[in-house]
Amino acid sequence: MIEYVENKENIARRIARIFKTGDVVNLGIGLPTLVGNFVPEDVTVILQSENGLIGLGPAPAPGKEDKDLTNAGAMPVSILPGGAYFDSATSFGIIRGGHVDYTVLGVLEVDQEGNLANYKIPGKMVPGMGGAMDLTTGSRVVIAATTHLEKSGASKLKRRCSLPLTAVREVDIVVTDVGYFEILGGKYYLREYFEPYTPDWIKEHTDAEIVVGEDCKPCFC
Amino acid sequence: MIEYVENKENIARRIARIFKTGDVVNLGIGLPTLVGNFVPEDVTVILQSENGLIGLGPAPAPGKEDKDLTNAGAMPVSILPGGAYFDSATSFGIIRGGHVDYTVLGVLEVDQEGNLANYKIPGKMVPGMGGAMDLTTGSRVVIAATTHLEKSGASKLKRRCSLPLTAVREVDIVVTDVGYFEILGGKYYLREYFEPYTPDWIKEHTDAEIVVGEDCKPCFC
Amino acid sequence: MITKPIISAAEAAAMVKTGQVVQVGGFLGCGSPDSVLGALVTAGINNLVLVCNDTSVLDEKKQRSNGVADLIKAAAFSKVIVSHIGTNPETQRQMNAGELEVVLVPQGTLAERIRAAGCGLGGILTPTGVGTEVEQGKQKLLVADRVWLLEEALPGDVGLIKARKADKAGNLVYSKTARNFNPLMAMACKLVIAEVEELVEIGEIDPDHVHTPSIFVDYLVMSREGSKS
Amino acid sequence: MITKPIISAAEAAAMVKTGQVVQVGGFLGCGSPDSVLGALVTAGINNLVLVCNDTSVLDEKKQRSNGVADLIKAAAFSKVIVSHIGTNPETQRQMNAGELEVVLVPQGTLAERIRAAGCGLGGILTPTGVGTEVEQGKQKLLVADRVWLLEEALPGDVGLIKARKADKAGNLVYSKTARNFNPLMAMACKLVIAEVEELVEIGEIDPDHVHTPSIFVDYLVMSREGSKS
Repeated sequence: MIEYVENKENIARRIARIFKTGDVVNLGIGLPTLVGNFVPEDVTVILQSENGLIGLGPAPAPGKEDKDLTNAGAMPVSILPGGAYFDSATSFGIIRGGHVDYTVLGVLEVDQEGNLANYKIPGKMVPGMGGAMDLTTGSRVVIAATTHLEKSGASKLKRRCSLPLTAVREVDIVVTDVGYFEILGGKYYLREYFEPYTPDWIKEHTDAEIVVGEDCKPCFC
Repeated sequence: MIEYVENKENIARRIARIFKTGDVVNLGIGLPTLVGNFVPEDVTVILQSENGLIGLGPAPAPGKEDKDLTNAGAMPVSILPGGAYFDSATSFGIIRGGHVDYTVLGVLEVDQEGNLANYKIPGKMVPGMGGAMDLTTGSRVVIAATTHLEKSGASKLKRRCSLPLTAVREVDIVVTDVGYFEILGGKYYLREYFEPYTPDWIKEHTDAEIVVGEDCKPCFC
Repeated sequence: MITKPIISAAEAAAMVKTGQVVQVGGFLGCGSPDSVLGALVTAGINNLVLVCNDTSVLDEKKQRSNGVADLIKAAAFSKVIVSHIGTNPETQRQMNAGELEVVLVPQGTLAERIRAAGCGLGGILTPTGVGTEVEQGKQKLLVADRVWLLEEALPGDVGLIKARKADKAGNLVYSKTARNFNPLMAMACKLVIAEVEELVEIGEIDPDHVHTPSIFVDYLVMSREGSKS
Repeated sequence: MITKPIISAAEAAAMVKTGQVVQVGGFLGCGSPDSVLGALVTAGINNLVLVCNDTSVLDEKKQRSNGVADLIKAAAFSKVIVSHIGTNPETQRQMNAGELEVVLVPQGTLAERIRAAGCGLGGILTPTGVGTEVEQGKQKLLVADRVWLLEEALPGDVGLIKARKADKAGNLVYSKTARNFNPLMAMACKLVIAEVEELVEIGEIDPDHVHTPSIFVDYLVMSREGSKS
């Protein structure tokens, strides 16, 4: 019997391998931010931050923080040579205008139609959508990053989201700590799985319909 | 008998006295450009040029022209200390957004309803509206600057424009070389006249309805 | 060039009147006019409508707050129009208690609505929010074979913004990601008060480096030493 | 940071294909990419759709021309979408002869339509043109007690723009009033070729002074010595 153990690092590692040199990428707050740590050395991606920055660099050394230079999560960051600053209208012009290749977002629920819910649990918790609705609408490829199961054991990959939607049929790829999924024609296609999980285990522990792709293979991150 | 003699300088002089310190003013190509030469020394207006400049200064000395610094008529200009450059979207944001106090435009026809025609004589001459439609729509006060009569002797101040309109009910003030008019409630109110012309002469030589204001007086420029 | 009056944060706060729509720059406190906001807390203003990216950061345990967070805590607002309230639990508490109306707007839509107001546009057509709760009560239009939401311009009575540097005419230069909504709000508000860290002579800012031209700015306030932002 | 290919004006011209919508920066020739435009004349391209502020200046007597004027003379366009044609009599001649379709757009509307395309908006509501011939065939909407024209986004296939300076990543800085439509078109076109006068190393441009971020630029062309603009 396989026991599920949360593994956010595997999610971040696998997503980081999706990008190729030159891609413009926006990483959401939380788990998606981790992705930046695992981009292969021979790949140069350009990180966009919706608060007004392209060419996002690593966190500064302690004591080197600049109060005027943060990411969209208000954490101190740096800018790489060749980066640029802009106002919020231009920032979302970049995003909505299709100039961002990949956006990686966290999840409350994501369903097999490509719907995503991540900004509101009515009556309980309402953080707000921030830039997530524009990011999912505007980016070329939308990647949802999530642990596969809730703490309760419930599946995060739904047949149909029940919470208010952030994005309608916009999600292309979902990476969890058990596998890599593409959403196509209203179904999840399992492309890769993280051992020790198996395709059968994944189908059993997922609420949504899973199709195991013919070329489905284990993932080595 | 009074003979009509074109006098563009009088028009420019009178308009220049309308402004007070701090006003943001856009001067159109041609006759309106002359206005800049006659702003009283104790009044500081801020000139906006729709091609992307605020703080327009005088023409540079011969040999000091900068190919990258022109006005909306492609003439070399300068910028005053404290001026700023911006792109065309911001420039018309300034204009349409109500941040320009006065716009001064040339005229083919202007009527007593405040309509202005100055961009097109169908089948004959079609220069295009350039920025004039935005300027008349957005500016707080629209001033039309025109000689009073055509070369043919026809009046430029119409009851109703016959040419395609640049502006619908947007003109507030018309200054010609015979007088200073305000448009109110579908009529021209003559506020000042240039001697030797008299209110009677003006009424006689104008197509539009002229009301001679009670406080109508000669203008000394 | 005309010079702009330099006033104190308290004088700036006194220009804000109850019931007004106040647009405040900053993104989770980065680039917000903290000296003026502090003076508004002191003035005890209330019943304002806030337009801001977020309600900033309030962490009671760490006794940390910035941006508009202390004004939220002081119950200065009857309504907030923002994209995010997740970092200020007090916003959520007031909302749940029925003390505060919260209107959530997608961040890119918020930016365009403010810009539209400043640019004399009635609104814009955005794809963002179609099919979500955001579309409720809004007109949908089919243009170029796609469905768009009509989002209306969002003007303000007072804009409280923050810049790194001003010249005495009021030309503004922002610093890094502290720019965010500040230049948009400078265009969109009837009265604009810019808090700045440094004041230079007219002519010292290259006109190609100006982010907000002077004509948008009515008053300047110097940031007090050691203010949070 | 990624570097952008530096190509010749002729190579740039060869990327423009007949039938495409080409957006060209410049205001009566100030800030237009004259080296690339010259190469397009040499290449003998035709049947393009031009989006530009104007058709620039053509003065046959003084043998003076700039910007897109020589391309107009070379009959490169089947249609032009511009705000002004008054300084190029050849545009008017071709229009009257039925050889060229001329669509006149108010300058501020043209700027916003291009920007909307670049920003992923379907269009904007403007008061400009209501009650004039400009409103013909367009939707009118009543919003906030005022009538507005719905003006749709105007994207381009190729953007030919001009900047003062680029770094090797493609970040652009414009000079004075040569900025005009260039940064808007950089956002609105699928393929963007920027002609520049000076090329500097990555890191030499202050990120707060960048007018067009590098991600909008695909290719760089060096202005030839003595080019008109």
